Amino acid sequence: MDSIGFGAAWLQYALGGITVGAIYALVAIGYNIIYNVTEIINFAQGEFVMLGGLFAVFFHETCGFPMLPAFLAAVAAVALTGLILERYVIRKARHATVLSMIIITIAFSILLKGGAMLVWGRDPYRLPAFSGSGSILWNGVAIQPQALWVLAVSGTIVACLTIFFQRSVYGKAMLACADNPAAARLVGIPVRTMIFLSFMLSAAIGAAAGVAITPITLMEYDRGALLGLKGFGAAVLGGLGQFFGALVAGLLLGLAESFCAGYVSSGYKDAVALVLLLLALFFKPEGLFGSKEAAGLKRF
Amino acid sequence: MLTVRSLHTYYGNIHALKGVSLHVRSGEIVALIGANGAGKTTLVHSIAGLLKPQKGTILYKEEDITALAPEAVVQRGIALVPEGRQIFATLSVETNLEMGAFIHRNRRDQVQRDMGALLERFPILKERRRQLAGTLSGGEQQMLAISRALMARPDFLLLDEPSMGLAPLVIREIFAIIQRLRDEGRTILLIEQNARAALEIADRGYVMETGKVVLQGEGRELLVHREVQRAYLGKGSKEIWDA
Amino acid sequence: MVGRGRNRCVGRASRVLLWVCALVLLTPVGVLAGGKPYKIGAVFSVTGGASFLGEPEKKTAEMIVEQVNARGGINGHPVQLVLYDDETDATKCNLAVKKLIKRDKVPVIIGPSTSGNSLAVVSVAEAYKVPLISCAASYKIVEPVASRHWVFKVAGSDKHVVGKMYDYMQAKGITKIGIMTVSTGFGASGREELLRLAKDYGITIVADERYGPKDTDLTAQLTKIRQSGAQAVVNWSVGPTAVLAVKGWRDLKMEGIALFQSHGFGSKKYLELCGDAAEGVLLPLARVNVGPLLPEDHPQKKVIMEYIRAYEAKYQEPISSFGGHAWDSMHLALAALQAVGPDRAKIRDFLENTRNFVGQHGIFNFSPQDHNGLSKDDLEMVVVKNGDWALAE
Amino acid sequence: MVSFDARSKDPILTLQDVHMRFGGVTALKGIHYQVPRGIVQSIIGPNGAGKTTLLNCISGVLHPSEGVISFLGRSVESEPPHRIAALGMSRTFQHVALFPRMSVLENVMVGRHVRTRSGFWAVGLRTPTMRREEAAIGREAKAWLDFVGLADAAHLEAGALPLGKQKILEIARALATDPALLLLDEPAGGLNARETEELGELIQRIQARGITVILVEHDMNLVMSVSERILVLYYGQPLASGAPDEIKEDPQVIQAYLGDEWAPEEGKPIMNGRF
Amino acid sequence: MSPRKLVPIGVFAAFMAAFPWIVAPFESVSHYTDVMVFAGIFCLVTIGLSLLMGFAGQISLAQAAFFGIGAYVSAILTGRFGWNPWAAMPAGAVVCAAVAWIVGVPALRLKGHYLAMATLGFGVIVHIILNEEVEWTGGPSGMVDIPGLSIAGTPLLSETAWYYLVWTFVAAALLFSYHVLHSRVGRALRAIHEEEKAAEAMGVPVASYKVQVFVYSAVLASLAGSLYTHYVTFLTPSSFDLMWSIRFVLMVVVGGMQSLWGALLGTVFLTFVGNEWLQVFADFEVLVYGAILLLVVLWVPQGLVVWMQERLRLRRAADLSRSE
Repeated sequence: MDSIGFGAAWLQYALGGITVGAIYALVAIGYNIIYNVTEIINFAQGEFVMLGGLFAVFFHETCGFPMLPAFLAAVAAVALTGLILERYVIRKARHATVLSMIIITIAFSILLKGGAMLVWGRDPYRLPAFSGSGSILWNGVAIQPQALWVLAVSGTIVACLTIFFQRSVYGKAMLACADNPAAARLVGIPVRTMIFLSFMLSAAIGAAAGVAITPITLMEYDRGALLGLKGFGAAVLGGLGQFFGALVAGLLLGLAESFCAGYVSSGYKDAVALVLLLLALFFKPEGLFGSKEAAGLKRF
Repeated sequence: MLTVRSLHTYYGNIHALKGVSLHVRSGEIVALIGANGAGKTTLVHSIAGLLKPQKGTILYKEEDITALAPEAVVQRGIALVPEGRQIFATLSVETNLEMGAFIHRNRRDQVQRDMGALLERFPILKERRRQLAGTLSGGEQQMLAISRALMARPDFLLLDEPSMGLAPLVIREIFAIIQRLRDEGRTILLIEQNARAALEIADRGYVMETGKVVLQGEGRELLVHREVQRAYLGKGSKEIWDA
Repeated sequence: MVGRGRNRCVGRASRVLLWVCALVLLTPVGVLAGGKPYKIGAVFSVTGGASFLGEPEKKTAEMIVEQVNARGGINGHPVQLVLYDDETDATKCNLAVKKLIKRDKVPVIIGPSTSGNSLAVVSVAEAYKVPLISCAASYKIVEPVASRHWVFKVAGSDKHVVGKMYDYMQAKGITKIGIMTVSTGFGASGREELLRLAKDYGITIVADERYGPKDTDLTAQLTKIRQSGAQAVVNWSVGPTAVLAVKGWRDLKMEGIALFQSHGFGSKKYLELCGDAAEGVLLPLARVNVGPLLPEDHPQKKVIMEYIRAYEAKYQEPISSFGGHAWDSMHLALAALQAVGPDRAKIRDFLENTRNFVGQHGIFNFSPQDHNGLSKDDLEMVVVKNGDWALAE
Repeated sequence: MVSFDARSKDPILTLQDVHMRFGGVTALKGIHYQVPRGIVQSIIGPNGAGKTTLLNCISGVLHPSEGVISFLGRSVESEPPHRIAALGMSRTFQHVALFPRMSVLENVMVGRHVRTRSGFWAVGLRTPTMRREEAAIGREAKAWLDFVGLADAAHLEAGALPLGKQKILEIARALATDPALLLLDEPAGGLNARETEELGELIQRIQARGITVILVEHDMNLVMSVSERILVLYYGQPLASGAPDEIKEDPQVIQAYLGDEWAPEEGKPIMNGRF
Repeated sequence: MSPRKLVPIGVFAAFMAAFPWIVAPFESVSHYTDVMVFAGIFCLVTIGLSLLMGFAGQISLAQAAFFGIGAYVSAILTGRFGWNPWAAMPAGAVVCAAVAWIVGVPALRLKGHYLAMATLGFGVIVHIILNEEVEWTGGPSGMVDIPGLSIAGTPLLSETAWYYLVWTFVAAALLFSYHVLHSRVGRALRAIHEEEKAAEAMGVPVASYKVQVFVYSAVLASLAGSLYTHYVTFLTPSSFDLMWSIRFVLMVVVGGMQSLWGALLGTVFLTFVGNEWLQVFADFEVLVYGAILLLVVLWVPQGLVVWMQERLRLRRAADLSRSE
């Protein structure tokens, strides 16, 4: 019998939780970008992740691209989907209520899912790991190199987005659109273009997440909904619109699930994450990192 | 400099402007007064491109800018300081100014220079340049809103209710700034509830009522006009306040 | 202005109406040509969560109908397959079966694909007295037989699969196992049998883990099992999680703990997806999956090889064991129709008395006490070797 | 701190040391005040002086950070708005807050809500009591529409009315709750001179029915013509209080509320950070 | 109700009453009675949801959970404890009401996306519990052999009998809801939707009303669940998952939120679209379904019923102006 200590198991759960959590965080960030610029929650975000994975499979396995070009091509293809969503759907419904927006994006996600089913069928697909297959066993803890890739991709994206939104003129302009669209137009910011870009950007990030996780989790046409749900949870828990909050909340959800599966009950792990989420909502409705100050300012 | 000819604009399904005509000459302050809902804000929004007029034309420096998007209007040198200030409350003071210069985003040096100059000019903003704009006081916010508009290097400023919600002493300073801006060569169209203050610094004034211009004249002239006094300066306000 | 506006509205309204009418009229898609065709009703989960079952089942059933009609039908009657997709939804399945019974008046129904959906229509088959040959595994579909007069099933019960597995463990001296099951009807039913039969075989279950069908990470469950001191781990799932279990098992370097999969892993696609990781995975499989490995004189060899050849030629993809269920149910229905004609009661009696019917999943021996007709002897213990199935010794 | 001895024998509303802070900003800095029953009390002051905040505190929309507000002898500073409404206080809003897609009549009928009882079961099952109540609601709502002169518009959508009529409708809706105290937040905002005059008459008719009115308003003509007492707020504090004639001549009020002159003097520093 | 409104309602009621006899002779649609039984069951859910969303303005993505709780309470009480189904049904409703109250009090303080997330989270938790509490619910394998309903000792077997039973429930729920809407309570709910702060200032206890209507919608969903249980006599948690909650919302929105008839029509329409009319598209069905939804929400955002009412009004107005 293996003598694997308590500590190793703990680490293993933590590692699993962080990997899954990083994925949730990436999905949550996708929600946040669009929310930041438009205050729309795009329920098709999960489908972007699914499409990212499947497009990468298409470019890598079917077209024979090497991994990096396949990655980029998949991201571009999904960004194009985001563009279509904004240009031909969202823009048509600019004055819709929160509820109709939710339903419009749900309907679009049904379309994407249906389309993916027709194109790729119902089987799961795999993608080789970015570097080296198999895993490293370290003190009884198995580390998948791909998990490190997922973390790296998440970290890079969060860092890039933070820099983008804090340093670049365009990033700040996007925030300005979210803060006060009318004033943004007045200072000459093309608000529509910014919205358009936000959809492409968030689709691209979703796609990047999809490509990064496919080597670990496989990908099939109906994977999007659950990822979208968990990502939405992370986005709300972190405070809508907060990138850092999304990262922390995503990791928290992932860890909560993993530890619950490890120490409490694997069947109830999703429920535990959701109960946490509900408690957070009931007692801190603006999310863990949604600042009350900013929320207060937003209303004026 | 700016000529508006029989402009008709709908706000939702309300016919808010019913054939408004006015003109502003280069280098003057023109005050636009009238009750709430008279269509003043609709008019400046139409000029700034936020609303699309149904009929009529807006000429700026001989160019038709009637159907232009707000971005394009700013590019041509018209900046609006909107009612209620509308600063980017969740962004810092500096970022607010930077956004004001969005159309000059490729001229970083110029933007930096302008921002430096403005911050020198408004020391209070310099002191708070890293604060979130929403945490500024009302007067500071108004200052920021005007500065932000100036970052676009406009020749023509539209000011919508700059004194709203401000204490009398602050109002006084804001109006001083407005005069200063005119003295520097900018043209200003000023909307004010505070008709008295506006007319006192204005070269000319227009009075609007239910979507139409009903009266126009020189600032001082309107100030003593009986109808204007009755409707906007308050009937017998003389008796009440100037006692 | 007003007039034109109105006309446009009316135009739009009437177009919508036309569409609605068209949809209503399109509903009955019955084939009315030819002699009097024998109808066979089918409900499979062609889309939705269990589409990996329904799709090969649909393809198989359609292929068989083509084959039979190409041979001139049965008793001079062409065979007509009336197939509905239940989208893996119990409500839709219930509706579809009633539609087959009431509108299409089929004498016999094959399907549904999943245990849940089958259970959702058992009462319908009983109420309307229509023979139903389910393609799903749960023993509840045909037990208690007293209230399952009209219901049969062709998929081996989980107790047979577990029995075969435990037999093998017993032979190998494995007494402590960890189990991990997916929280769907498939996994739940497997878990029930794993727990129920363990003590009969002297096996202790030291870890009992569950996970969702869309879970992306099973390392937590596997780690827990690794800690529990189990000698073997049994994973019971279908779909991506079956592959993730194998990958996780390999990543955690758990080769010292044998990995048993359920028969749900019985698809070549899973082997492809697992790559090298699946080497050494053990699972009980129906013979349809291992046709080429069977000795020439095995009674099932011929039907299995014919099926494999025809299917692979037609669809350019490997068969799956699920398609085999459709083959078995379809051929049972055909045999009944050939023998007694389209009479619901007679078909039922025929099915109940069918003996030694050689199918893809075994040799069926139905009886009034057994509406499944299979036993654990119809399974083979298989090990993954060089990316293919091999019989385990 | 200025504190006014405005005590009367029968105050309908008493404010004691009311403070309101938002984060770091103090909007109300210790207000002591009493409003006698039956009068029209105006509150004036520059924008940002805290008039609307005070109104929100009185009507329960906000709860003061400190202090006691008693209405008809009950302290209400921590009661939710709907309870305060039930006690007999009603209000209108600075920015019209009607139910725009409901009819004019229905808007007023909502006002009767607080004076009626039928619960979910009763209305669902249409009990006889509920039917009687509904009939009464309709009658009373129509009566109030008659009172304010909107009876002709009863079946129009409220959102389709012109602004002036919307303001009047808000008053009718507030009256339908049978208030003892009516709070009007800038009712003349956006009205033209004629409408403002009519509004003044309406306020007087409301007062004649024995309803106390608190009026927050910028239109001095209206304020001076209908008020019995005026409170001037300045930076969250009372600056002056008294009859219109006293207020008109109060030099402090003139100084704070209008300012004495507007033209800046040459050479005087203007960017001195006093914002 | 004015007589002018009563005529179309009378025609509609007569049509509904005759429906099984109208479709029976036509073989290709004879099973529509069965589809209508399910449509009716779903209508019970969506009528409550329409009150909650369309009138009180609160989003709920948890209706499938209440539908499920009603169904399982009925199933467990009758299947395990041998209760009479008619007694189990109100018991399920009481349980549902209690759960809705407990969840509703904190959840309904939230707004917009946060409320959507909270109700969604609750719905998913209920689904997980149904899946995991194998001893009580049978877990994912489901519960079998749940007793059917009988009236006065006669078991209810035929679809036609069920049709009348279910649609009687629907009619009662419609009438009850209609009465609620045209009363002080209904006006208060609409007022909350339109302008919450004004409603509160008019003395409407906003929080309490939101919870009341939430509980009401949960009770209707619970009754629907009980009927579903005894009709299908088999339960599996997958019939009560998030997708179903979303479907219920879609039914209400497609029909038109601002009208009870919208909930009715939307539900019947989508039940037929989902189960019948799109079968011909086979694999493309999902795509067509999504496209229909998208088109309806984009081009008829107010929903089919309200859209038709507006068309009719415009047409009448046009006719009037022409005749003048």
